Amino acid sequence: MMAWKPKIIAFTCWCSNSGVDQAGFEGFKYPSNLVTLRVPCSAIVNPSLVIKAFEEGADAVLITACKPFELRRIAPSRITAARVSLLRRLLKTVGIEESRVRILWISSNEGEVFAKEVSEIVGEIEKLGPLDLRRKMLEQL
Amino acid sequence: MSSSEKELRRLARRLLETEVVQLVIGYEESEVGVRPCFIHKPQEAERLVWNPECRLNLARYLRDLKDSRVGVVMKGCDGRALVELIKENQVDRRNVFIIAVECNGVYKPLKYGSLRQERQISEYCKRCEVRLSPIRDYVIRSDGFAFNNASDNDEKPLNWLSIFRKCLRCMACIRSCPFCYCTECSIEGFKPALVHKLVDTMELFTFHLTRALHIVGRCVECGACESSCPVEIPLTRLYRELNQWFKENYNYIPGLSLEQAPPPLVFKERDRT
Amino acid sequence: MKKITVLLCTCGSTLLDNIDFNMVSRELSRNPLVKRIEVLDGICKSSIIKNLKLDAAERIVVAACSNRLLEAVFKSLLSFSNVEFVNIREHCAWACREREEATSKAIRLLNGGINKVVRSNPPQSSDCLGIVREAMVVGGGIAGVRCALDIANAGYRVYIIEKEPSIGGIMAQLDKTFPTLDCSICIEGPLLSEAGRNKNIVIIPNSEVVSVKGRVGDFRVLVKLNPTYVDPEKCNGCGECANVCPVYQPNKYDVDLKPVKAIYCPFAQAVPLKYVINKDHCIECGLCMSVCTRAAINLEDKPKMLELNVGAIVVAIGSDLFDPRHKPEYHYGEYDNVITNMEFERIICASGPTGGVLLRRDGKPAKRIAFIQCVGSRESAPGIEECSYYCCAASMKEARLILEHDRDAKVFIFYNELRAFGKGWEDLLYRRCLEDGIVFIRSRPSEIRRSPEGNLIVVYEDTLTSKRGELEVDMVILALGFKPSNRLAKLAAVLGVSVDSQGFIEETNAKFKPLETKVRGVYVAGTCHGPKDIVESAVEGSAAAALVISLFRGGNVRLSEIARILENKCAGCGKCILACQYDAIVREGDKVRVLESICNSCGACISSCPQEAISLGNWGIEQLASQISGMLSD
Amino acid sequence: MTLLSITDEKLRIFVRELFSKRVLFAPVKRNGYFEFSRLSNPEDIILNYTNTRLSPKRLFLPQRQLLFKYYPKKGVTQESEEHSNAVLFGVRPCDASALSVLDSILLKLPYKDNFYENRRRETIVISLSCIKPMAECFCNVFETGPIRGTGEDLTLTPVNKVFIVEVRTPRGMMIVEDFGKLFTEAGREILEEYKILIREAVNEMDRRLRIDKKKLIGLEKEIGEEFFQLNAQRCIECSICSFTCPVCYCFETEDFLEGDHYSRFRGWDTCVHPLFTKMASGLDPRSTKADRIYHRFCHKLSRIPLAFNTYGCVGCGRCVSLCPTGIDIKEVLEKWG
Repeated sequence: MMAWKPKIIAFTCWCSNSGVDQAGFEGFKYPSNLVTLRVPCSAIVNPSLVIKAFEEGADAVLITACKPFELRRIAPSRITAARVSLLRRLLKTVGIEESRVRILWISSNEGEVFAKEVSEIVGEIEKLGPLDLRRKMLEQL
Repeated sequence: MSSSEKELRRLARRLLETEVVQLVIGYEESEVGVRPCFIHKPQEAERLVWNPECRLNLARYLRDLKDSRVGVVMKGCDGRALVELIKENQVDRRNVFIIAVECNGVYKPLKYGSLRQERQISEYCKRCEVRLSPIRDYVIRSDGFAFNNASDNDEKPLNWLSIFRKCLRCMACIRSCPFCYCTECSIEGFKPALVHKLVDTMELFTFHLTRALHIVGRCVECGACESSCPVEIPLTRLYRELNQWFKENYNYIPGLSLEQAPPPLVFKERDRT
Repeated sequence: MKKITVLLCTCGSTLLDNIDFNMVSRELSRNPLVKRIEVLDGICKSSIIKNLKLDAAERIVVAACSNRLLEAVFKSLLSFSNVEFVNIREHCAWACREREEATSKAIRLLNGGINKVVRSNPPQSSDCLGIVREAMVVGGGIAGVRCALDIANAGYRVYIIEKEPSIGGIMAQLDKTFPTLDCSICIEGPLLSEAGRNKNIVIIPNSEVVSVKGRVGDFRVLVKLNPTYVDPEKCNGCGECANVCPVYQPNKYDVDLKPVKAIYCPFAQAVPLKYVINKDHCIECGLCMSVCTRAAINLEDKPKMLELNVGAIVVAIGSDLFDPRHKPEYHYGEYDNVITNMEFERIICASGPTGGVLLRRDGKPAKRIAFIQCVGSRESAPGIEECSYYCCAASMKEARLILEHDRDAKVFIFYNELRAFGKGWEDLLYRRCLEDGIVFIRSRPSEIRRSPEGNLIVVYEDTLTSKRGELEVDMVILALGFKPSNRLAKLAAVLGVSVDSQGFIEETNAKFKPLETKVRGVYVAGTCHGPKDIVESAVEGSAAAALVISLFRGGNVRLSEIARILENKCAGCGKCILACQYDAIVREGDKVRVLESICNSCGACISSCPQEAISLGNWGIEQLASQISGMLSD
Repeated sequence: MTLLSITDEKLRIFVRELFSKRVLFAPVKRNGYFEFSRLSNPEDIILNYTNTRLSPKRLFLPQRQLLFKYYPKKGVTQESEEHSNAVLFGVRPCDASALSVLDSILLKLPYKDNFYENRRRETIVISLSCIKPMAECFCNVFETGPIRGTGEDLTLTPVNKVFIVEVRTPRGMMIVEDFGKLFTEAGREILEEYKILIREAVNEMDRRLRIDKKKLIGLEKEIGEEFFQLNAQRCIECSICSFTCPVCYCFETEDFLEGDHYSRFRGWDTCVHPLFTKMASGLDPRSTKADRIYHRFCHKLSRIPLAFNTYGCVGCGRCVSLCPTGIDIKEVLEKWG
């Protein structure tokens, strides 16, 4: 039997998507169980989509975004940060480990940072084990 | 008949006679228990009652009656819901005459086939601290009933995921909620993006969590969803958790004042990590 | 039935080692929606795409390198069909250690792409909006005039909205310009008349912008024309009226130093060269009417409104100078011989009130003159924090002008830091000042006192030697900083653009979008953008013109990626208004409206709407949820 | 037909025997409510229950059911569900009658519902009489209780520590013969008590509500009646009434692409949902809440009787009790019956 590997979805905003490009371009390797989904800005990520990803079988969801504390005035990723915080609280309430939702501040030149952080995150999720939502849902009361 | 009930009927009658309002929404007694009623004629005001069975949040009906002047019987939570609805541009304050009745909590509904037959105050009422609507045009003090409001704090953590599985997705929580006024509910399955029309167990997870996210920061924990639910999912407890998060981060409690604008959901310095 | 074509690129066979393309094709062909799978060797070769014979209505998934590279290759396809790019090179082949890993990751990425493209909506032709190819420049100073001329010379009509009777701005009032000390109006005058002559330029003097509606490419601007009581169509600038006018009034152009008649022309080189009446001083005697052969004068003139329809707006209304009355220690307005540098420019000017001789108010010539720098700049209230940009150079220029007029004069400059950074400033200004014996004292004087003889005593502490001193001079000239005017705040509000902490108009990005404002189609130039000198203002004017021209040349404005409200769905709850960081959503009735010129397409609104009543291209829940389920399917 | 009896202890043995031979669905207690559940332990069974909150209809018409799969290359495949012999034990007469109502509708040719039929054929229904009916019930109106319903194979009535067993169908007879030694012929004393019990229960029900149900056919003409407008004001369009109703059978189908094939599923839907009758053109023949409420009552009480010669309501009272806004079908019965 094949060893279990976590499935992770990463929503990457336009800028951090270039960061992910750079990681590949410079040959930084990271675990393959993370797939990237490009969005124009992290603020477009509806929290429901993160929930949907868990429902569809993701073991963790990662959002990479521009650093809101770096931009001068306007940064929609400030919204993302707040939403992730809310989502984590919601997941904790319903009994899912909050560390399954992550936010990573990645600039478009931080390919190496991305590869390193992702490897770490995958390791942590592997330690947590599968989310196995279906089993938890069907569990008797 | 309690004196508050008497006062309520007198007031409703006067409001309709003097044409201050065209309609009074309140509660009436029926064979199947207390239910909402719509009074158009002064002489019908005698039907109105006020007791701990007056459960459903009447603010829910106001958004459908945008253009008429309506008198409405409101508990503390109903009034709070109305405050948020006014802020969200759904109800015109000038069109509503708020008959604020002091509320000491409502009973849990006794539902079909329930094993428990003694009356019990609802869980969410035990946690409630607002007994009188924050906005009001007339106040009726309660006299008849009062009960021990000591809350039992030993709330065990729930196994939410298996609780969600019980859900029939009948939409009663959504339809009874004052804040679910979307013209097209995104989790109704009519346009299946998040959940499909046919109920799938896994999608119940998305259904309930999405709903929770949609009403966080607005939910006034009136319990309309919970008491309507045919399978008694304690939804108010879930929403309360999120409201708690909202309060911790933005110091905002929904429905307490018309002046305080709802805060935008944005980054705080300490969310850096 | 939606059928999908999948194009897999082996990147010149280099990816064959990383990804098992046979396996990928086999997996994808199981999907009944996939009609055609092509494994290609380098999709970026234009011949390959041509030979594919793709149908315009087809849905295409391209699996190759980064979308940043691919979008350029697929430019022609992007416009009419549904294309989804999947990055199997940087995100997959190059990032995975094992071939099997990369293969299964590629399949997952592709399944996501296929699922998304199934749900995508092709771009609509209605997403393109036309542009009115006419521009409006608010403000006729050097920045505005330069900008208007550049746009007009590219062949587009430009309206200059000027609040004064003539264009020209501050530069028209200056005597000489630094660092070359050439005559200011002699350079600007021809430019102004060129603007007046240009058939593409419409100068609308004595006017102001009242309201702006619309979006990039189609602004509706309401302009108020203030009455001048002289019909500009009829006036030929003969000046007979001013000759007979019995009333004198101070002239704003001469900083109120030299009187003109109540019916006047602000200066000789004014454009347009038309007379106007200042109703504050006019006694309505009617003498002017009686001499005007063209019956141009109408004392009953009323304000008029004018509506303009333009595609782009350049804000170049300039700034005010700091009011030195806010610094009581310098006693401006109280001591006659404390004057501003603008007053100095008029006094030293040959056409000025004293004919170019530097005289004190009491008629004595000024021999010992002190300049005080940074008045109203580089400090917090009452001035602004920014450097005035120009006043070091201006005061050195003025010091040299004094010496040119009078070799015996003695000039002192009280400075904080001497900033001679511009082209030729070091050589033509600073070094020559030192050679001419101008004394530089590093100090911000604390007070000006008056001696019994009527001279001025500057009290200061030299911050190089830490010695206190008092200097007796005949005249003190205050080098004023810029301060954003109230008009600027009002105009910014009308346009919907934002202002920075100092009150100047804020640019979108200080580095690479320095002249674009929050509102698309509204640009900024000149000192209303921040303190600067003539050169810099002219540069910004030209640069803003280039932006306008490229907007006009670029064809239509594409709005396909802008948030749109679905009006039959919107319940008006206002959650999107709270979420929008750009203030691009406003309430309108019981619904909301997106200000298309302001929207930045971030999508914060669509994810805050509880019922998907806002759409943004193909980034809706429907598409993304579908993509997610594709990515996670086994 | 002779009545049999079975003692309490022997009934327990009967249940255990059934459990060992068949899939047994029976009422159990869970979180303060009763529900029908596939037993994993025969001792969990509760025989003195009131009624389950959710009707047993879900065992025959699941909330989501696969109809067929379509492979673009192979064509349609209908995977027949495996149904082992099942017993629905202890269902109340009203819910058992609901099954016979569904039989008349769903098994009527030419539009027979195979999925329902398969499940129904494989399931033996043993009912348990209501000797203490709940306050919301009105089964007497449709003669679906309280002692015997119309859809069961065996009816058990508790009388004094024994159960009177009435065999209702040949299939019921088969069961009794299989377990012959557990059943004895009912004694005369017990039968007397049984008769009294029946009379009392029926009288008790008749005191509550007694109408002439033939007149309900007239509901067909009452569209637009003010009564429905008044109730519509109150209605919040949840679908608790239809989802908990043992008779409501309306459904919706939806197709899914699953890997290399499409699957068509069927699941519950309800006429009180505002989008139920909305068509793609935007036209909605039942566009107001009053239309929909009227339709639900009229369908149950007038149209089903006209078309299928049975009533679409069995008087279990679930909709009456669970409705959050107190809409009461009994008011309709009183007004038009």
